[in-house]
Amino acid sequence: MDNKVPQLNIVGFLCNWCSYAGADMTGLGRNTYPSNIKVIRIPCTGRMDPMMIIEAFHNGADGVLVSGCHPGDCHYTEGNYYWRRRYPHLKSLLEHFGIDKRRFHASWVSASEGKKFAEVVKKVTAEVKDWRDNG
Amino acid sequence: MARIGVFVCHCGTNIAGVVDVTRVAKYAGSLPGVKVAVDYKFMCSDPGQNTIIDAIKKYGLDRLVVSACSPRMHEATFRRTAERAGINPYMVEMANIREHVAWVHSDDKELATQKAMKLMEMAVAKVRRSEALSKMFAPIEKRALVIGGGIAGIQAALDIAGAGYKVLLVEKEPSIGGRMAQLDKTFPTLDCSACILTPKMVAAAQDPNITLLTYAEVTEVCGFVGQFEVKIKKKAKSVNSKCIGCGVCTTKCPSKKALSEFDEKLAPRKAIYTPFPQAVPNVPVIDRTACTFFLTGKCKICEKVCPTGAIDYTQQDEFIKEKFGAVVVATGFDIYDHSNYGEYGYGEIKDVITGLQFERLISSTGPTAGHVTRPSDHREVKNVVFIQCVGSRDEAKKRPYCSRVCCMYTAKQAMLLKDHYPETQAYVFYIDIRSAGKNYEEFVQRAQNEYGVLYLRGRVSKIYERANKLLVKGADTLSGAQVEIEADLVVLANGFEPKKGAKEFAQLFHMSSDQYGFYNELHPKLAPVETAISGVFVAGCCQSPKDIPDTVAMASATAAKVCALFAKEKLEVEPLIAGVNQLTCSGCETCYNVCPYSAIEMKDKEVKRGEVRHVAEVLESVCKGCGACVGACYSKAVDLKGFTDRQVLDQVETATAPITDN
Amino acid sequence: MDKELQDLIKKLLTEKKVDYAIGYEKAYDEFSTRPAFVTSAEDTARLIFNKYCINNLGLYLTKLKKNKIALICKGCDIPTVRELVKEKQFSRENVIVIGAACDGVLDKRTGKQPEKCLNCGVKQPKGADFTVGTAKDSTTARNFNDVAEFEKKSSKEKMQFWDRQFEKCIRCYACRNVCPVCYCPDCFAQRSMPEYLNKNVDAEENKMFHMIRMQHVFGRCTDCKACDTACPVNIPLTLLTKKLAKDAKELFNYESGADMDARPPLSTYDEDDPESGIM
Amino acid sequence: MAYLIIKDDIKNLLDELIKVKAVFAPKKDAEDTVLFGKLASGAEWYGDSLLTHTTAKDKVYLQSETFFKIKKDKNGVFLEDPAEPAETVIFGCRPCDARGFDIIGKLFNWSGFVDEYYTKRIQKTTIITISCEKPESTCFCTSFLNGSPVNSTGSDLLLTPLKEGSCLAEAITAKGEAIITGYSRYFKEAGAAEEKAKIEFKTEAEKKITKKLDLPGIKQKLDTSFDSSYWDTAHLPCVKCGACTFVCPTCYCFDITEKAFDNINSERVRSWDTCMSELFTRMAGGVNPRIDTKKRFRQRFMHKFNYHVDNFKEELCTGCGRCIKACPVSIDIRSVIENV
Repeated sequence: MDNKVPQLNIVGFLCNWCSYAGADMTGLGRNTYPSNIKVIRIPCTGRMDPMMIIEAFHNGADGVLVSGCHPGDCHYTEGNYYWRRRYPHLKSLLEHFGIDKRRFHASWVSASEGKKFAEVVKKVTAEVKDWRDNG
Repeated sequence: MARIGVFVCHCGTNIAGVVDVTRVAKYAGSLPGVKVAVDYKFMCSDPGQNTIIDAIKKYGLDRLVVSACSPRMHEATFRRTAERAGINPYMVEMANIREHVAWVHSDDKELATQKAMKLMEMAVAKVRRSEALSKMFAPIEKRALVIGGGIAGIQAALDIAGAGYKVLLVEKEPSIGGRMAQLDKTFPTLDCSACILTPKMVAAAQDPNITLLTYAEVTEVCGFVGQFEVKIKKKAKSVNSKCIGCGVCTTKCPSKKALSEFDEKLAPRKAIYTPFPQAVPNVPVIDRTACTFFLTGKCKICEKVCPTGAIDYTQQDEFIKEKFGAVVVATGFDIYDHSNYGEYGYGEIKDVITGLQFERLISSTGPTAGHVTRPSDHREVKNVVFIQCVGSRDEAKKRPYCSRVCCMYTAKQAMLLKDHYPETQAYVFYIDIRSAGKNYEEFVQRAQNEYGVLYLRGRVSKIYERANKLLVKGADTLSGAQVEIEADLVVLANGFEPKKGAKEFAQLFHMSSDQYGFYNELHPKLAPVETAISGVFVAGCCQSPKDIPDTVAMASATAAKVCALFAKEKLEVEPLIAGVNQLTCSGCETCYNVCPYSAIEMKDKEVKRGEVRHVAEVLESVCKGCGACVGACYSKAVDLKGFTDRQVLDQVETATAPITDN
Repeated sequence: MDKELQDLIKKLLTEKKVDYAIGYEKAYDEFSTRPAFVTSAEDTARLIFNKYCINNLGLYLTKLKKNKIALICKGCDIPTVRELVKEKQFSRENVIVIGAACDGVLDKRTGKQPEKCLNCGVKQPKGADFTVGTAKDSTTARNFNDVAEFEKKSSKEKMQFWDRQFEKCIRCYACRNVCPVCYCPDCFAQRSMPEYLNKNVDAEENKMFHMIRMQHVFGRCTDCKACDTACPVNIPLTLLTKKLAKDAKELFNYESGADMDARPPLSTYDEDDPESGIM
Repeated sequence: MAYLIIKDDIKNLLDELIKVKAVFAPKKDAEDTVLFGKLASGAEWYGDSLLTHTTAKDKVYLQSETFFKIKKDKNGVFLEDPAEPAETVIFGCRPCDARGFDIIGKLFNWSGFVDEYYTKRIQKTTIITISCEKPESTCFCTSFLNGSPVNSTGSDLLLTPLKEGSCLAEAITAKGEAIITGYSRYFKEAGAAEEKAKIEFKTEAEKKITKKLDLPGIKQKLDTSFDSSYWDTAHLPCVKCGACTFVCPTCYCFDITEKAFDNINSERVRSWDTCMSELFTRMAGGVNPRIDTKKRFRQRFMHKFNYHVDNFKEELCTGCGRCIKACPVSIDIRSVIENV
């Protein structure tokens, strides 16, 4: 997709050990992706308090992405397993409140998956754009 | 009121080539609390850091934002800079405008600049809420665990032990030695592998600081740098410590069903066996899946012949749990299994063998005592075809990487063949010759020029079995001709792949591995032996394919890292840990339930005068700062230093607000 | 039935088995009741139980933590007790659960039976220490049809629906304060460092309060409807609490307050949990 | 001078008022909640309920009122006043609600201090009240001095429904007068018969209110019962939510906070607060004189029927009974103070 999607605000929460490093790897590999995502570094997806995501939407974020280590690879052993439970629950609850499914995403990106990170961001941006453009 | 300094790095043209850094700095200067904002060519350089230090003094700054590369790269650098200028090191935030902006948004400089401004602004928002944190220290168990008894593990163990620290060397097989013990000669010197390895094996066994644990596996790991707690399974050898290694049991054992792992299944081995004559320790083990007694309940010949009564059929697997301060992972590699190469006969043609099998065939300690004969009919060979890049540089087989040693070992094997049998002819099918290394290219040239090895640039399309011969069809792309060679033996240069179970093993330590299963180093250039897990180091081919000198160098490097760690009195640990506000804690035990480190304790405590409540408390020395408790606490009583709710919320708020750039 | 109840409580108080008995008494007219706190045997005469006893008295357990309590519970209130014991808010030994057989209650605002009473499997209370009276359970099982129906709406329609509801909300926090599992000593909604929620009352801020509250009680809310009936402006909070119950069941096969041994869904995990569309 | 307006004309009058003013009147929604909402047409007015779920208080004394907007940048701090309030009509509130405006109006203009936000709004607001035909079991307005289903205190125009399908319209203030003169085609002069009918209406309606409190007696009791053990048990059922105070026509307590939108823009906002909340009296540093739930519970009754009487010679209550209905645990303000 086109990397230029103006006026679309996506907040990305990336775990320090895998996904943040993976996003660094995207840079090292010079893979491009849309610039709408603003990354907030967190230690682990286990730190991800659903409140922060609700706050992000409340503050006007169009989309939110949370990305962590693949299951089994968590630097802290279990954090991403807890996140893997919070995510479907939160997604379902947000949708119930009218926050469209296309606006909230999660992914596993390891420290070596620079290309995957770019793909994930492209997909998330496209989904959020689809929501905004087509309702 | 915060006094923030913002420092925007050009990183040469890395950032400045895409991002309008002066605009970022100008915007930074307009933000509340920012007292100074400057841009500079290389912030991490000495003059760059001095710019920061000067600004701290001149403007009385108490917190910094450095807009530059990834915090994973230079956060530590700028924290030290802050410390040198008298600021608490945790009052530093980085805005990653290189990896996360310049390098990925080079297609639109305006959007990239806007994003850089935003990320900088978010870092300013975060640092505004930063709190001074003091360093914490943890004890170090000055004992190293080396996993894998190949040349990498042996070298690492010897070096660490040499510095005076205790080492436990764990090996899965009954003997240490690893892959190198299987090799005949080594390139480019053609010296005997065993001759240079065996003394090291013996040295390891005799070093008072090294404890060998063979036939053992690591099954569980918890803890962290300085304090790893490792559970190790000592597999039942069925032979106890009375064994003197006389070898009578092995000689008398009637079972011949099992195939020798050491000889790459080219020969049978006994059910009670030592993998090879020079094994260290020289103590046999009983393979219970092959032993007649264990299979039928009858036999016990070994017990009868043992002069010291060392045979113990009742031995059980035993688990031990020990503490270590650091771990060297040197678990080695497997060679690529060519059974899914249709053109090479799916691994079903007996006389198409692997490079490692060839090593055993030509080794004087091998099953044929060094006579290169065909596995199928034991005939001597005349024409031998070597095929390179089997399971290497092959996108279709999902092995696109180069295994780095196959070009060299093929040349070596072709030369050895010629040395042993001057009348033979060796052909080598290759893609490219990769012979970077001291005396490597000369070595390959010798193979071609002095030994008359015929190098054909191209791939083999098919191997047929015909009239006791192997018909090798391939292309010589240099001459453009199709070639057909009638060979007696085909030797494949199988590439390296991660040890079977490598990924599962990585999960024990929560190390990350790449898509193939090779373990990831912390940084490909600047931290090649460290892993993302502090205190865990990698050496040898478990990290990527490499030759013996590189492996040994890497092993010694891990030893240096371990020694540097152990040389410290105490370990400095990040104070980025959780803390409970007991006034707001509801005592529901959710945090206690989710903590992966059992770092939360529940207590009945007087939180207010006269009010005793059941509340949580963080054990500071145990907490690793993952924040699982913070994510789960609905009373909002737990917070994580360095990633507080206030900081994250302000980052979120800033991320979603428009840029007010004018 | 009132007599039986009064006698039982009289006995418990006289024998000093409990410090407090929490039940119901008549409120301002014959259609209303309110919680009654009885400490002496002589005082038990005011205790009643009828179809207007809509409050979930489990709420008071966290407020009288140090006492021994006899608590009058409808069948649908008992999961609350279990949940609070599970969350270490009250020790089970300190509460005597008196189950009151119930034929369904009436919402004082509408005069009708709430939906939960129509498909009630615990009219005859289950898991009480003592039970008073008898009642026949509904023949129809509890279902999530109304939530499923709402889920069919588009996200835009859902948002419009809730925007209209939270436009009404006056943030009196009655929903939170009657919620038995909203026992936090200092609710996020009233914090100032950081300020999770602004004190400013507007539809957006109100909505966020409810979203976060719903998230916080997920896997803990027993869908007792206390918040729904407490709302002074009739916001259908049941649509939310029932959604939580539905998700807990469908995503994690969990029912709050049902099984003392099951770990709350967000405080545990399974290595084989589904990926739920995580990229 | 009294007038008559035909009930059917009320909708027409509303339609005309909407054209020039913001008109708020009871509206019923899908959940059967009746609240004062801004009318788009006279037909939206729902006149069949006695009391709306919340009062019209929030149309004058906003639940969240922006005092000013703040912009802070390198050049300094800049304040911006909020928009001027619009001309407003509150239509269809009850005498008890209207009397609430009178009570809190005195507070917001107490001993020389003028709260400009409240004052500006009330000056631009015309309150049209409808007398209560069918008081409910929770009503107790007649306990108060002047309290009655036809009381006009706080109203600008009082409508009293009479039997013949018309309402008696009495202008109480010049603002009320202006409605009658401005829309005179809907009003015709009333005669003595109608005046008499209103008295009958009053007698009938007041008869329905059975609960009458001895307020002077209660005040006396409260004076000496601050430390009474009564409060130890009386507060137990109370869950300390703010429903009672937020639906009350006279509760006026507030909190002033700043709402930050980003690093540059913020607003100073006054929002209703409630004495039931622990936060209400929490001070910087965490000290809280009313940390006990008992003290908070006591405060509400003491304030309404004791302290306020000391200061203003009237109770901070109009007897609308909304707090009784809104209370999730059905606490009855009347019995609480009677039983002290």
